[in-house]
Amino acid sequence: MDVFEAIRANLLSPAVLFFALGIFAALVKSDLKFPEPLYVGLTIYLLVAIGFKGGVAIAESGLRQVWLPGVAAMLLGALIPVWIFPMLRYVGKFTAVDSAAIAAHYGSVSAVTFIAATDYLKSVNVPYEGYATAFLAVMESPAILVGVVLGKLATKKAGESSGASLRTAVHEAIFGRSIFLLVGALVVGALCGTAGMAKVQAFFVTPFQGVLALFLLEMGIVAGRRLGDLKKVGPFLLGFGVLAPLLNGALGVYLGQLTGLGIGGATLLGVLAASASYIAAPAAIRMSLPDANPTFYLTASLAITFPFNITVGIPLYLAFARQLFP
Amino acid sequence: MDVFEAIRANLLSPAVLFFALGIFAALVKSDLKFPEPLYVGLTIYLLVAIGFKGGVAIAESGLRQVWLPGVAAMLLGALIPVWIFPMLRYVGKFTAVDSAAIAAHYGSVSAVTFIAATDYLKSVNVPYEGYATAFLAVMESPAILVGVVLGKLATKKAGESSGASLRTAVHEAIFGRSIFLLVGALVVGALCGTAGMAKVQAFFVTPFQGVLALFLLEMGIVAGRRLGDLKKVGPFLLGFGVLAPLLNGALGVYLGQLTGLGIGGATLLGVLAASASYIAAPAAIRMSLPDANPTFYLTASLAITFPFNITVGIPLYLAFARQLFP
Amino acid sequence: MDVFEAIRANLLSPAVLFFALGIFAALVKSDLKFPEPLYVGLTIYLLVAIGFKGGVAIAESGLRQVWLPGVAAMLLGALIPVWIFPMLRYVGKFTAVDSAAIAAHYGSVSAVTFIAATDYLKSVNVPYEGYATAFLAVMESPAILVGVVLGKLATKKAGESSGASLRTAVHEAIFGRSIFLLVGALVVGALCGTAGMAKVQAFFVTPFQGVLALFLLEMGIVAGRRLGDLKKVGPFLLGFGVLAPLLNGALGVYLGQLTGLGIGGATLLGVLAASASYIAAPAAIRMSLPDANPTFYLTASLAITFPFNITVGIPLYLAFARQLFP
Amino acid sequence: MNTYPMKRVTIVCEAYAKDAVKKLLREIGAHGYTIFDVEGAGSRGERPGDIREFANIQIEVIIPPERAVVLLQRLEKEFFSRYAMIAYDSDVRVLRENKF
Amino acid sequence: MNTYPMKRVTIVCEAYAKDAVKKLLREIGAHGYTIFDVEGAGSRGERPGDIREFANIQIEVIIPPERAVVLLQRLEKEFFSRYAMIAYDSDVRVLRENKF
Amino acid sequence: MNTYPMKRVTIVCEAYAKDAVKKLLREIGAHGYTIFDVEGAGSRGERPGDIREFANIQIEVIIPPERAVVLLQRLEKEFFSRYAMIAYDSDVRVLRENKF
Ligand SMILES: Nc1ncnc2c1ncn2[C@@H]1O[C@H](COP(=O)(O)O)[C@@H](O)[C@H]1O
Ligand SMILES: Nc1ncnc2c1ncn2[C@@H]1O[C@H](COP(=O)(O)O)[C@@H](O)[C@H]1O
Ligand SMILES: Nc1ncnc2c1ncn2[C@@H]1O[C@H](COP(=O)(O)O)[C@@H](O)[C@H]1O
Ligand code: NA
Ligand code: NA
Ligand code: NA
Repeated sequence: MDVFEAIRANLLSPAVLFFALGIFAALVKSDLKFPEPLYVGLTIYLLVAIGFKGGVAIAESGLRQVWLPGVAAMLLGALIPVWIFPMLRYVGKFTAVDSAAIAAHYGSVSAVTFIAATDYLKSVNVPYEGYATAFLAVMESPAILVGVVLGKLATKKAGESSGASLRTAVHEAIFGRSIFLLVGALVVGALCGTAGMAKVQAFFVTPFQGVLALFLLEMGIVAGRRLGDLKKVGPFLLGFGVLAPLLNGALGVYLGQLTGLGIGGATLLGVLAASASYIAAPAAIRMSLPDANPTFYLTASLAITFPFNITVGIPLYLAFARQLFP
Repeated sequence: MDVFEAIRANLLSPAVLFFALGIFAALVKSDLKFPEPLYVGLTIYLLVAIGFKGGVAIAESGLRQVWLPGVAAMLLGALIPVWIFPMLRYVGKFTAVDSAAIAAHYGSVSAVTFIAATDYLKSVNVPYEGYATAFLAVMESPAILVGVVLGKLATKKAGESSGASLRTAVHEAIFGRSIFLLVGALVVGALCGTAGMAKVQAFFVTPFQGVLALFLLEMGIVAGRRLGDLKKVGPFLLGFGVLAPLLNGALGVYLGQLTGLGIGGATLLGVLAASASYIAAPAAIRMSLPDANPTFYLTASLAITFPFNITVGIPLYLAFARQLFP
Repeated sequence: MDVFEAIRANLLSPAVLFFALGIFAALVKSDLKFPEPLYVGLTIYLLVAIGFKGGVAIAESGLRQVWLPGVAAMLLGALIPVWIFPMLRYVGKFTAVDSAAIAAHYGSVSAVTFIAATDYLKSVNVPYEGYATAFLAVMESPAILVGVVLGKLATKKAGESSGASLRTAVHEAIFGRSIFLLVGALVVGALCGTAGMAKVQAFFVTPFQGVLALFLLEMGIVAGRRLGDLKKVGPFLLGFGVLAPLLNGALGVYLGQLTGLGIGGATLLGVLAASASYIAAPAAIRMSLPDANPTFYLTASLAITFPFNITVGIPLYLAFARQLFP
Repeated sequence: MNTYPMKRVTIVCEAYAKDAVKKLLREIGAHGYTIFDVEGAGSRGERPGDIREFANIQIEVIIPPERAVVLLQRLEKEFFSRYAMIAYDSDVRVLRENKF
Repeated sequence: MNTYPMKRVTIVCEAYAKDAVKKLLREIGAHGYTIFDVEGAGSRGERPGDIREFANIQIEVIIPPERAVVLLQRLEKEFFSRYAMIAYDSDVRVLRENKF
Repeated sequence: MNTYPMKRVTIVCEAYAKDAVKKLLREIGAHGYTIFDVEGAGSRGERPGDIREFANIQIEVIIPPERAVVLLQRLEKEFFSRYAMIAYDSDVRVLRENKF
């Protein structure tokens, strides 16, 4: 199946179609709106479900296979900001603190993008390592911390006051809602293993894809609302929002193969590298780098990179993985 | 199975019993109350699920069978106000704008009543055309627009100012929450067909009847709260709230048979004609005919016609269909 | 399987692990928080599901087997406050109204504890009478009323004004959210029996254990937040919060055996006796005994007895039942 | 355009006091009220408003000055000792004097 | 620290009036607004806010006194007869005069 | 019945500023606060409050006039440039002077 065919298939999946429907709803100013508690509820469900499944997978496969690619994923997340920061600062001419903030978002990951990717792999019958969720878990925080440090150094230099202390950042990056749920559910899953899974499967696994589709409808509305900001952020960030994921995605896939993952796992690592956080990072950054302009990082990750990955990116990373693997 | 037997069976279904429980809760002033976000969440789920299912059904059966009864349904919805308006205006002695507002509600449809009807048909093993949801989708708006136009003309005549422009009405009638979700999910379902259904079935289909039962509990509370307004609206509207559905229901069933639907489909078209909107119409009417008194149309559709259809009406329309079909 | 083994098994169930995760979230001050509507939604789901299941079970087994243990359960609930009140008043030196308030909570029951117990019995393959839910239903109110009466008498004696009338208490104890949902769903279930169950099973039964696990995550957060109050309530209440359940639990199991229940049913009656209400009772008590200090009864039932029962209590009551039964 | 002086009495309290306060408002003859679900903290500790047991509400009532006095007095006498609650009033101006 | 006098206009109304009120605020040149979901009761009966059809909102706008007058006048003329609504204003002091 | 003059300081801001503002309130010695989830619009654009990233809150604090000044000054100095925020104060009267 060639790339375009693959993309078409992806675009016709319920999840992506509902995402498109949501964007359309925002564009035509429909009064359709998910109440915030519903959004939070769906987020909690998705994070707990994916974390729990991953934990059970780890319990089955054992840590021995997980640690090497896991460490690699962690390093990748921590290093992505290191090339993104100067690029934005010196090529894109963003302020230091804005560059640091955006870098944090692209080094960190989007759980929903990851989930959509697993959904896609299932639908094209590409098997993947169930424990890949562990990579999602370990990649969320490091980049945020790196980004905050970069931002602090910069602002220190500029002698500005530095907003909420680094401690806030660390706390938020480790105990913040999304990362906490994901890691927590992962540990719970690892502790109760398949026996526990048997009990909760009917809630956390069976209806999962449907819930994802409904959630992407809401994500479409949210992303659609931000489309208006695209003109505010300028052409550079627009290009960046598409090229950065491609580059990071390729890096991720490659690293996945190096560390012994299969096609599915490598694709997922690519997706993680390519994705930009819009839950954990914005919260941590807004609180610890309040001087960074949210319009830049939220628009880039939510209105550019997220839709790009959901629609076109994911199939591309898989295609690239197919190339890499003999 | 005779009519009374059929009604008894319907009254003992979980959905209807929970609806009754809700009314009881309101009557005894229990503090039981669904938080609004939960109500919205359940509505979204039901509309998306029913729309998606219908879309998949259309993808399977093809538009060729759908269009004729579809157009008929649309016309029926648009014409019902034309006989209801004068009846309320000249027999019921309602003001022109109130008559127009109520007419809009009875020409439009209640998705929940339709869903309860499909639930009932399943339980009595009467097959129905899956694409019938398309009729639900096309019947929601036309009557609202007709009603608003009638109301505008009337108020214009009377030289009153005319509130939010007709444009508001059109926009609300097409992009309003409920109609948008229904049509949107229908299109999504039609686009991804059975392949997509396989993915989301466990969420949108399997638990559907249970969710409906829970939702009807809330609907019972809401309807029960309005029972107090029954005395405010007067005997005429009480009678109207029961007779109008019977008449429209018969019309619908008959039209269904004419346009080649089976017993199940004809019954559903009857249910649609008989049902009165209480989500899409109130929103559109309140905004475009603000001078109409909400107590009249909300009480009629929510506290009289809705309970009547849910309990007694649906079995009656099926019984009538059974008579019609040889 | 010995007791410690049994406790270990319970501690490793998803439900209990998620509960622990929730407590941890509160301790580390994670910003993880379930929005109130989600909490309410989950509560409604759990109460309706458990009530409905119980009702269907009654429809199957018939009232003849239920009434004797049912009456016993009711009496037990009503009498527990009668020994708890003086104990708190004269040994614990609490004010009369505080003693009465706490007594009401321990005589009443915790639906979630009961549900967790059924979950545990399933996982250790101990069968139980499905209609046991009826005991849950009949035990919720009596103790509350007894407690309120005790409180009124006391405050009357002391000549203080007596807050909202006893009528409020009765109304709240009978039509209050939780009890109303439980009894209502029980009746609905009893009326539509297995036929109705077939329709809604996929929503009310299949995903039930998973929902419970998610809900216990939230309960953990809530309980965790109250841990800070432990020092406020003093050592006596701490000890009481652990010993009272053990004593009441033993009483319950014993009474269960006397009235002809099996090991499972007796265990559940023990769990009910041991559990302390934290939904129905606080509401009724706060409104009808406003002079009682909520910190005492909420902390005792929510931060001491609830966690104790969920983790260690339930296996103990089963172990005790195993002793009793030949 | 004439506007008329009224008092806005604001009551912040635990959700359990809701019915009791509503009853009081009826008794002193208020024509209406507005209720907000809020979060808060005070001498009775944090009220995160996460579950009903710790929920918190704010009630705002527009009433004529003389009634406002009665309302505050009764709140002080009958409610302050019992419930987590604060109350205060401020001056507002309305358009329809006899609506309130 | 200088503070400047402004008016806070408070509008409590059924949720369906939201867009119309927002439009009005744009027309009179308000620079912003804050909206609360509320429950309430008044001459148009209880608005439990359980479902959208009976939902209730409070809108607060900080504007210069002269604009406040215009706003209240138009509310009285165009809205009071149509919607469940009350409106009143009160005095506040802000820090950034020309932000409002 | 004696009532005592107090200031009510109202802060409307993005939800992310919540902890920082709470910290500030502790520092200036406020005895309590009340927080509302709100929707709004201002110079920083619309805050539909649909997801946490764009959530909006209103914080109301009753404090003695002298503290109110300090609070507003620090808000202006430390917060206005950083966060989507407005702040204003108004006069209220309370019953228990030393509760605030
Ligand atoms: N100084 C204050 N400013 C604003 N709100 C307050 C203040 N003190 C108390 N409150 C509110 O009133 C509720 C009850 O107060 P308390 O009885 O002091 O716990 C608190 O939960 C807050 O929502
Ligand atoms: N006296 C009052 N004090 C506070 N809020 C009020 C008052 N009267 C009405 N309201 C609010 O304004 C809304 C509409 O009022 P009405 O048009 O009188 O029904 C009500 O639902 C209440 O939320
Ligand atoms: N003139 C105003 N009246 C009422 N609320 C306002 C006003 N201006 C701003 N706000 C509120 O303050 C928040 C932040 O304002 P801003 O920093 O101007 O975006 C907005 O989201 C509104 O909720
Ligand atoms: Na990334
Ligand atoms: Na109709
Ligand atoms: Na008990």
